Amino acid sequence: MAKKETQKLERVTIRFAGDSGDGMQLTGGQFTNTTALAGSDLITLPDYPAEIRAPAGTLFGVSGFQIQFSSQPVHTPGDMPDVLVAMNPAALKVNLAALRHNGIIIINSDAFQVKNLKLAAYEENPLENDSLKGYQVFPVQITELTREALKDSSLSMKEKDRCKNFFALGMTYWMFSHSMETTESWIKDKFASKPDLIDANLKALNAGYSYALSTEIFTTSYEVAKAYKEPGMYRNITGNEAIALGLIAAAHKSGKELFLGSYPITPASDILHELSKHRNHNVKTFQAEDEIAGIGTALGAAYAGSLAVTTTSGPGMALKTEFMGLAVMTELPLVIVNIQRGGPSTGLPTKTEQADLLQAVYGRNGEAPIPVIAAASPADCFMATFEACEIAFRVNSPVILLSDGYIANGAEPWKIPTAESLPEIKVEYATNPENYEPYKRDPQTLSRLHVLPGTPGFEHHVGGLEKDDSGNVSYVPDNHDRMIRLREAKIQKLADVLPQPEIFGAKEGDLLIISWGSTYGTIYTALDEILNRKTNKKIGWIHLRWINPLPKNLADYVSKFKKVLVPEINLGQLIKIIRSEYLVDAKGFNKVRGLPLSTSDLINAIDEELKG
Amino acid sequence: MAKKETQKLERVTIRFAGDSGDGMQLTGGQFTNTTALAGSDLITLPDYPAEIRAPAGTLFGVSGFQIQFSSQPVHTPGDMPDVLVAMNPAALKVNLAALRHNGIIIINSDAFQVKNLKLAAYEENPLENDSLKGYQVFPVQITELTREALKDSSLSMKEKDRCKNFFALGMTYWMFSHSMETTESWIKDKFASKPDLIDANLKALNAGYSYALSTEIFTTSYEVAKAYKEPGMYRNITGNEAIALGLIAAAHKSGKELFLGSYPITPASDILHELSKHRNHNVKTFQAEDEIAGIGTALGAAYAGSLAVTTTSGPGMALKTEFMGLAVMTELPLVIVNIQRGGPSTGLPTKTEQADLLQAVYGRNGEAPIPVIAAASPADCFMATFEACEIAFRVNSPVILLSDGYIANGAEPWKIPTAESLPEIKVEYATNPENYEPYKRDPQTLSRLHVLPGTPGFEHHVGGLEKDDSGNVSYVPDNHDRMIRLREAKIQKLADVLPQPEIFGAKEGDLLIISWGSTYGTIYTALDEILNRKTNKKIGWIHLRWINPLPKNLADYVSKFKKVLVPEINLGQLIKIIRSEYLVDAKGFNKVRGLPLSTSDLINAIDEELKG
Amino acid sequence: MANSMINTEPLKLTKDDFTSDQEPRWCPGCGDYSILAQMKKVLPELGIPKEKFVFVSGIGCSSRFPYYMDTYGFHSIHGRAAVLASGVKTANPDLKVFVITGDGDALSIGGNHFIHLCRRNIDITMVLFNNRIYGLTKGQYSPTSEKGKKTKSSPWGTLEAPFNPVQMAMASGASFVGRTIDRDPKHLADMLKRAAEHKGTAFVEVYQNCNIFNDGAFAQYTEQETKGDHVLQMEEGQPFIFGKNKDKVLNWNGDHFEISAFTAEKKPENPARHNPRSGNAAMEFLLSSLTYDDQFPTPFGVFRQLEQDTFEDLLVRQIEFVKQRKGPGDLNKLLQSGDSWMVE
Amino acid sequence: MANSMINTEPLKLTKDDFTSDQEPRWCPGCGDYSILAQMKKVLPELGIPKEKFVFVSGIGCSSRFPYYMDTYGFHSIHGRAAVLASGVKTANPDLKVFVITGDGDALSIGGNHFIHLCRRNIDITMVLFNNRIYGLTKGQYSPTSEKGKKTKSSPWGTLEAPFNPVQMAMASGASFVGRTIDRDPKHLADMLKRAAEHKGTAFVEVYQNCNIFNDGAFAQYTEQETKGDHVLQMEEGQPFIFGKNKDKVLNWNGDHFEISAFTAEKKPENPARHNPRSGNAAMEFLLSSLTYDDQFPTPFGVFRQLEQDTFEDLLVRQIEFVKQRKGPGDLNKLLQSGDSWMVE
Ligand SMILES: Cc1ncc(C[n+]2csc(CCOP(=O)(O)OP(=O)(O)O)c2C)c(N)n1
Ligand SMILES: Cc1ncc(C[n+]2csc(CCOP(=O)(O)OP(=O)(O)O)c2C)c(N)n1
Ligand code: SF4
Ligand code: SF4
Ligand SMILES: [Mg+2]
Ligand SMILES: [Mg+2]
Repeated sequence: MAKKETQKLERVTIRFAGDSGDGMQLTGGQFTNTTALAGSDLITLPDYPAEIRAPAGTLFGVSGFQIQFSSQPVHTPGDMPDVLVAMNPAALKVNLAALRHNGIIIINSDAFQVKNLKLAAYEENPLENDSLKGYQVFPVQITELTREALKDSSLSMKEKDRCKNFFALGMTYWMFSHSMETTESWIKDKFASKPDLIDANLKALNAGYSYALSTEIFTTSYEVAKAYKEPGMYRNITGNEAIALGLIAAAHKSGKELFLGSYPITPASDILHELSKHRNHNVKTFQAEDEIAGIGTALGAAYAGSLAVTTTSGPGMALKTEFMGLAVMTELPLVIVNIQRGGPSTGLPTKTEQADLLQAVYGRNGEAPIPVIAAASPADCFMATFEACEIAFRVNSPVILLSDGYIANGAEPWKIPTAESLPEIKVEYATNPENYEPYKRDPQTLSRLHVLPGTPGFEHHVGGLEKDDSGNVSYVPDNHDRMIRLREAKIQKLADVLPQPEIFGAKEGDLLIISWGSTYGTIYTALDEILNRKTNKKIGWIHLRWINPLPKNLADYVSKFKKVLVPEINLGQLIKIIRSEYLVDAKGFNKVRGLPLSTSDLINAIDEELKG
Repeated sequence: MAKKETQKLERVTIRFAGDSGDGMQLTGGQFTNTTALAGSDLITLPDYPAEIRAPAGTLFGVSGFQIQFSSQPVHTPGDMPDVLVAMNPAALKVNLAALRHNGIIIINSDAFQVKNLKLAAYEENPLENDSLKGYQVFPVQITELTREALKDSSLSMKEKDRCKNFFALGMTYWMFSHSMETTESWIKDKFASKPDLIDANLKALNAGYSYALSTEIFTTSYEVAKAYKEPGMYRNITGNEAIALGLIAAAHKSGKELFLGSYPITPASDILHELSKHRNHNVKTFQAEDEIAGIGTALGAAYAGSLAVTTTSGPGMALKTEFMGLAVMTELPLVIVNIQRGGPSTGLPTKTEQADLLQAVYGRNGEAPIPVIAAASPADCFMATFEACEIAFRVNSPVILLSDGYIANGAEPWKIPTAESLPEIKVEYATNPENYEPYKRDPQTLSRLHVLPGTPGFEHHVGGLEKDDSGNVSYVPDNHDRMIRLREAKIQKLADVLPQPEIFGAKEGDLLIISWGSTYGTIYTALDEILNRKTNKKIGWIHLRWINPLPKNLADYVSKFKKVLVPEINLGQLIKIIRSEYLVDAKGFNKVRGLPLSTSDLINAIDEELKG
Repeated sequence: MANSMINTEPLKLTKDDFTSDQEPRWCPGCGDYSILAQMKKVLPELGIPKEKFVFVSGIGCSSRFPYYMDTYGFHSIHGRAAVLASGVKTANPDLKVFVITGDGDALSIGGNHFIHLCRRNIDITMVLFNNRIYGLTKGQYSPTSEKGKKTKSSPWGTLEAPFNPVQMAMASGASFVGRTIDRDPKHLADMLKRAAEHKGTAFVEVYQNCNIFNDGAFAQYTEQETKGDHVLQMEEGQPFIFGKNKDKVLNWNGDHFEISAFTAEKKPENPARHNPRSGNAAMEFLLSSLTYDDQFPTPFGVFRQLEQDTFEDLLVRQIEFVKQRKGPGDLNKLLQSGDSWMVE
Repeated sequence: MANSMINTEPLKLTKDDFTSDQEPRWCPGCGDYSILAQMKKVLPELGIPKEKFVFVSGIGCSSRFPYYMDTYGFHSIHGRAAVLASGVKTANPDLKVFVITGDGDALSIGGNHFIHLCRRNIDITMVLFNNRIYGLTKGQYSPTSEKGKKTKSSPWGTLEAPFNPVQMAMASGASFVGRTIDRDPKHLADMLKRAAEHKGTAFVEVYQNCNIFNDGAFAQYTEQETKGDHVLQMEEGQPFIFGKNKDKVLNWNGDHFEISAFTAEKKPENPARHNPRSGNAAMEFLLSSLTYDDQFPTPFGVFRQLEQDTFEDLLVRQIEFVKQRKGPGDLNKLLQSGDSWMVE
């Protein structure tokens, strides 16, 4: 066995790429779990095509999974991978540009035959010319070696070939000094009823590991130390899982049944999938005929007393807007979750974007104010969801929760709260049937007092026509003006009770960055790097959680900086609100590429601002 | 016969009010036509309940029709009527507050019996106490006098009673020195097949006229001189009629068939009704199953080569937003008409409001820019519509036209253009099938080059997924960013060719008023009054026609005034755009009462601004 | 209805208990008044406490109905009552939920929700006020308007064939389907009651006269001269007898319908008999196809009445099943599920 | 189809003329490939110039179809293909318009447009790729999934009864209704052709295997052992013979279906014969109700084929009629209509 060295690294980004059929998402998921259990901090970014199983070998059929892990805090999946695992020529072609200079490429050289090269539009085999100069290339006959390892298996050749991702995974486990235990027990669990498959996959995994260990071509393995984490129980979680758990948690803490009315749509469907498993938590999922029925059944359930939720993505959000107006008018608690994706229209359904913000804030007929909250990271989706539920009940109002494709599918370690540590959610109904007026308001919150159908003595009507306090339809001009202002004031008043965002960095000075949603990680990383440079510029950063209402302290901060920069994955949406509200000549940093912002681009943009 | 005097007036506002069943809309319409033919300038405001025929005598069943006419230009239906015709106690109760001090009230005293008084929640008969002090009250036994006049008619009593609105109308014709001719020939035409009704209605009309002429109680009649109007052919027109005509005119001038996909909704349905009459103009109206199908069929027709239109109001607009995204993405010409009404949700369906502006500009998922134009008055709807069609074809884009309940149902004299005087609308398609690329753009307009299905050699695909120039689906990050920016630039570039709005009044100075849509008349009137006072303040006014894109000259004007005021019938929507765009501390004047702004309120608000 | 709704103490509710303080705002003479009156009469007979009733409606003249009932009421948006009601009933199966809708509300904009409600068999009573016109928006044609009808939006006549709501409900799976008419209050009350008592999606089409925009649309079923020949009252277990003097019978010969005389002297030997509980799709659809067909009388009564599991019962059962399988939901266990690790 | 579409010069189109430069992106083995292949085979036989074909689709795996046809194509949004197509065809009746849709696209989100398209009888050929699953969104149940099915969104089994698309199409008035299957290319081609040749709304349900998320859903109709007993090929004018050895016949006894032996020796005397052109609602619905019923074979072929006026023809005729009545539209006359006056 060749003598090998082990090198310590602080931070690694690795991307697995192959055909949709190559199991790259699974491979990435296993690598992630193992890495998390090894104690690194991490963030992941799956990136898969809109097609289910695009034809093998094609460029559009490439499926990727990227993970950054580190002994230091990690806030993005990494701009440029250090390591690329490419299972075929198309995967190499699509991903090479992203790889950092001198990065490592592990290649399944068996896949580089004429047909695949042609499908990937390679004129020559890149393994045979110098197009990969500047990278550390490790061509491995993964297919052959896997077949060899499984020569005694009774599986068909096709089935054997499906194990090659575990061979590749095994190699990377050696390369990053990972234990195979987690994946081994996962394999045993997953294929419990198919011993053949257990055997084959375990063999492939081990073969990959051993191969890397023994072959001469790999001379170095790497080790990333444990990251410091607050003590506690952790798990890896995607944004969508965190939303599902946040909803169930809020149902428990409010003593309510959870009702989800939803219609499947990428990238929101996983919330429906997750919730539908948990019937034993009294979760009622209702797969509606469309998005309108999704929100409509949820609003009915809200009226009847559930913690009511509807989940969707952009195009579905568009369909829900009429019902949102009714939710505003009837003042019922309802959580509307929009996992944003590339738009407009069908757009780029599997990609990420932040371009539904103005729709969330303004996209309804009439004056129909709705609180809007945005989650910042996969794990943050849990508390953002919980908070959205709290506020919906607090003021009897629909609440929009924005997430996006990136944090929905991306994962990171999450410190699991105990049920007991979560606050109770108070839900109040009118209790005095005497002179009950459904639109009379709590002077504190301006919330109207709801009563659940089924309660004797409170029979009353709600509806979409303008009403007076008693719930009777009213066409009186001044009543309408008053009601419109009350509904708006109710939402704005929330700013009194919502937690104020903290400012990071300088509290006054040269540049204030204002942001929201999933750009959190990129901005954190960019600022970290800039501040590490020991710049003499004073930079502050406020990441908004609630966008409607805006936090009370924002005006003050805005006035204390010379410049304001608003980075967004859209053409400039939050910035419109900021400019209008604070009359500040904020500048935008906008890239709408279906991807998270790149840290280095952002650093450049900040530097540019600081210069000017 | 008592000796009577005739007094000249410059300006009169009269309101007819009665039960929904009393024919007040018809009465008002007749008065309007006669007034118009007499040469006055005028504007009308119908105001009817959401109920079809609310029970007789109730407060919510009151239907009203107001008209202001004058020898001077008229821009609003008048804040405070000078004359109220009240057919029953409920009509009096509902409308009294609006009447100007010392105004005239003509009352059908026969209707003031116990039952009706009770329905109108009068404790005492207002004719019998001094609650009407401060007004000139003319109680007339209209019911009895009508019956008397028709005693020889073979009609049933119920039918006879239905003629009493013509009696009332006859009285007002005498009072304002109007000829009965127009109404007489209308009656003959309308009831052509029912001679009984012709006879009865003519008799009632004449009886009313003679009664007023001969009775002692009316001592004064009034005369309003002809208004100066540019020479030409005129007719009275409501906003909705003007839109229908504008669409047909645009179809003629573009050489296209007109296709309307629409679902009925107040206050937009009349456009559908009007267009469906004109099949001989090759108008294809398609009453769709819902608003989604309304815009969807229209988009299909646009694709196939029609002048395609969809019409609706707020809640229907909400339902169309997903399809608007597809129209943006496929870049097809489509005119979307929103006759705004009181919101949110069902709101106040028969009332007016301007609260759908932000929805029009921002209310879609993803970055989906659409040009937005707003009509300023009933007659202006014609050219605003024509322009919307022109622009839709010019850049192959959906265009949103905003009107509202007030100008949709209100009427004013309209100088009829000749067909020849209207500009041709150019519609271009790609003509070279070689290397045709559906998303290749005209460098001038940035418009893509469409080709109609059925054209040999140009077979291609369009759709909602992001495309590259060739029309193939593209997930390439930079292509998406580029396409998003191109679509936005195409719309913003329109500002180069759209006519710039003129500034009224001062070109720099103390206060700039910026407004849009149906507030035009109120603002005109208010400014007229303020400027007549010979204030030394310098006030300028820009009324926006296109709100997206904003006109190029606005920035410059904004910078030249100390203050900016934005009056709107919402909680402040245009103002958000103005503040964000020009970073100016504009103030809003906002009343959301389901009614046009009141001139006097606006004058106060302007005075307030000028003071501060 | 759910067991918990049946109160063993006789409830002493009367129609006045169901009369709200809102004065109806329909046109004088509108058929809606009759439906309101019969509904108020029927509800006290159901033995359900007043607070459990929820009336959900869309938008239209008919959809104002909930305001006039002193029960819980939700006047929603156009076409969407079925989905709101589905949410209400699924969230709380203990409520007795009605949907009040119009022909435009249910079959035009709300068509999709209508068929999906029927398919799911949620225990909701849906009453369709079919006046074959859009009332509230002042007289456009609806999806049930006869072909060729001239209305505000079809001044030259419509071009579309109408829907047959009863047939749509059956094709989409409603477990109770009936038809009645505003002007026959006894029959109307009977239908409303039977529909309300049915467990599962119960659909009742009520022919309703809009005397303002479509007056007389159903005159042949209400006027003394024509009624006899045009109305076929279907009675369970009975032959299809009709005619002014009950002297005609409709019979199915295995291929098509025939009308023959039915007198004391001359009775057909083995006449077809009505059986709405058979689940016999052929007969149901056949009978329903007699709508809009002037050669034959139009059937009124119950077309179909089948016992089938309701969606919400199945859901509750599934929840119980999963609880038995996995134990009742424990939040801490859930939060900690999946691969987790301890940092110390 | 419109006369103008029939070219008297024989067109020499082949399937290659309809093959676009886009490589299909369906999963290997997907049933969609077969439908694509047969469509390309059928189109050249229709005698319609290539540029007149327009394929409109919604969203779903199936809805990618237009990209793979070298014709005009519009890949629209989920559930709305029917309305876009209605607009296209109404605006230009000279085009030959297809709607390509999935079971979710047509019957879930698009249910309302589907039934209204059928009701209007617009001359559109609608092909429903029914794989009883949501393919593109990775495996949730659809409105045609069998009750109890476990999918990503129903891990404990669905609670809803499925729609029968054929029955929905018939109840809502489609003038041509047929069913076929991906794995029987000859039958598939025949159905596509007959549907395309029909004038009026033609609906074809194609059972389509999704080998990724619902593999084998229609295996009983394709596998050698089961096919014979489960497939009933309806042939116009023929009795309903089926069985591996064509040895069984389905008969309708006036009340219900019966299966009896059918051999050279033993033939039923007067067997029911298939007549899709009779407009006999009973038979159509009866046959369609055999879907999802394991006691009986499932019918394939044409359920209904009726000649009826199309919406767009009636509209064009109405336009001509009004032109005759009022004269062709004169813009000046129109602008000046109503009471007008001259100011000099
Ligand atoms: C989204 C939306 N579209 C359209 C309307 C306008 N609208 C209100 S009621 C109605 C139709 C009413 O007809 P129907 O359902 O038959 O009820 P009816 O008034 O005849 O009882 C329409 C089109 C609306 N309120 N909302
Ligand atoms: C408005 C909207 N809602 C939801 C979706 C997500 N979506 C895309 S395709 C689809 C269902 C696909 O199923 P089906 O119509 O049966 O087609 P298949 O993929 O099975 O061919 C869904 C829910 C969407 N694109 N747009
Ligand atoms: S318009 Fe017709 S349906 Fe509506 S209330 Fe009046 S009569 Fe009844
Ligand atoms: S997911 Fe199913 S339907 Fe979609 S392409 Fe793959 S096999 Fe075909
Ligand atoms: Mg109706
Ligand atoms: Mg499907």
